[in-house]
Amino acid sequence: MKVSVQFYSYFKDLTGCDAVEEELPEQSTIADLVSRLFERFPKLAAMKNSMLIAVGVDYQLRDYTLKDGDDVSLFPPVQGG
Amino acid sequence: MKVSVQFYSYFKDLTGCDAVEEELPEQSTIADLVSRLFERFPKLAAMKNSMLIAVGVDYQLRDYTLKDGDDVSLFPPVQGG
Amino acid sequence: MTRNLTISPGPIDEAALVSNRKMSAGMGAAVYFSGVVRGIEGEGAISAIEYECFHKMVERQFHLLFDELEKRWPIEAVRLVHRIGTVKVNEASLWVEIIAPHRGEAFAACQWLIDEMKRVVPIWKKPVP
Amino acid sequence: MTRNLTISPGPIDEAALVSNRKMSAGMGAAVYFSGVVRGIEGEGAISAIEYECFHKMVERQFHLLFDELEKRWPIEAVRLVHRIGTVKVNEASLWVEIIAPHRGEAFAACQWLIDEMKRVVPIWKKPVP
Repeated sequence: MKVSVQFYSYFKDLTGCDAVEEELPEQSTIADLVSRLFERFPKLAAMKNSMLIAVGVDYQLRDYTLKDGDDVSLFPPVQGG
Repeated sequence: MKVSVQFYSYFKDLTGCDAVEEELPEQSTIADLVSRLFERFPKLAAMKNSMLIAVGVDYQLRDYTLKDGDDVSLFPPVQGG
Repeated sequence: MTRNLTISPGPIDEAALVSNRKMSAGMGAAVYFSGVVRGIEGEGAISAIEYECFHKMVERQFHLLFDELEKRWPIEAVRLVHRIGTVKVNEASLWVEIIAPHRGEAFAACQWLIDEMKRVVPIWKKPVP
Repeated sequence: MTRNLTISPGPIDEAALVSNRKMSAGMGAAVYFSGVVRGIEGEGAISAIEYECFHKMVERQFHLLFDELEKRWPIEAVRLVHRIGTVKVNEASLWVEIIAPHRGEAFAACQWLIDEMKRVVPIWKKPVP
């Protein structure tokens, strides 16, 4: 299955792009996706512990099972106001 | 000595006036003045425990020694805002 | 800390007050409180509240509170307006502005000032049926 | 509870917003917060902050917070404006209004909303030298 991944804030600088697509086995979780992304973008791995992840417009935990076509967003801690 | 006493809010209704003068012995305290006023205005005595007292523009305690010409104000709990 | 105190029977023009805000470049937070006359007081409906005050003592007590405010928090400016006389339902009787570097101190100072005002500033109200 | 959320690059016209306040006769308190860009960020002087956001998720997350606000306090109305894009020093990036019967709940709700926003609403800032 295929998911699209969007980066925000300085995660775009760390990966050098705004968005990518990833091809994953069925039943993959967010944790699986993140491992794959860390291989592809080593600089992103350093942010492991301060990374927020959403699917669509809702936050999801690492054990969330992805579906084909999901829109995943990765970003650093938020700073509104 | 003579002091002037000003009433505010519903203390004016209880005493039937805005202000009075009181003639007191030298070294009289606010407590002495208040006793005198309670005799003169029995309805005021009921407010004994919820009466604020100022001399000039500052709050003073019952043991404050009055001076000739002092402006004393008596009023109920405040309710601004 | 700059202070601006207005005790007056005129309506409070909140939009004009907000437009006249002054903040230096180190300030990040402005907190405002508008106290508005409610249509119910105690048991029944009312049309207005009549505010009476001991004017000179009101000024004195507010300035004592401002002194304390300045000691407790790094406030750059406080502005406070209190109407006296008749204030109709839905109109503001009190308006407060606190300018501070951060929101924590601005909120704390604003709440403290209003709480203390209700304890010591000689203003009284009488509901108008 | 009525809700009004604006996420926009335009300047926040606080005076106009205050002028458009709507309060029913049972409401006695309006609390406002204006978050203003400071001239110092971290170590150095800055001229502005550039706000980036994940717009659709910002709206979703604010509405989840408004749902929670409504459960916790008897708020009649909340209005919130957050600027995105470049906001110069001394200009407001955030404006919040809470309308409630009494000041206690209005202050509590306003502070809670800002704290939670800074935890979950996907907006990021970048200082502009």
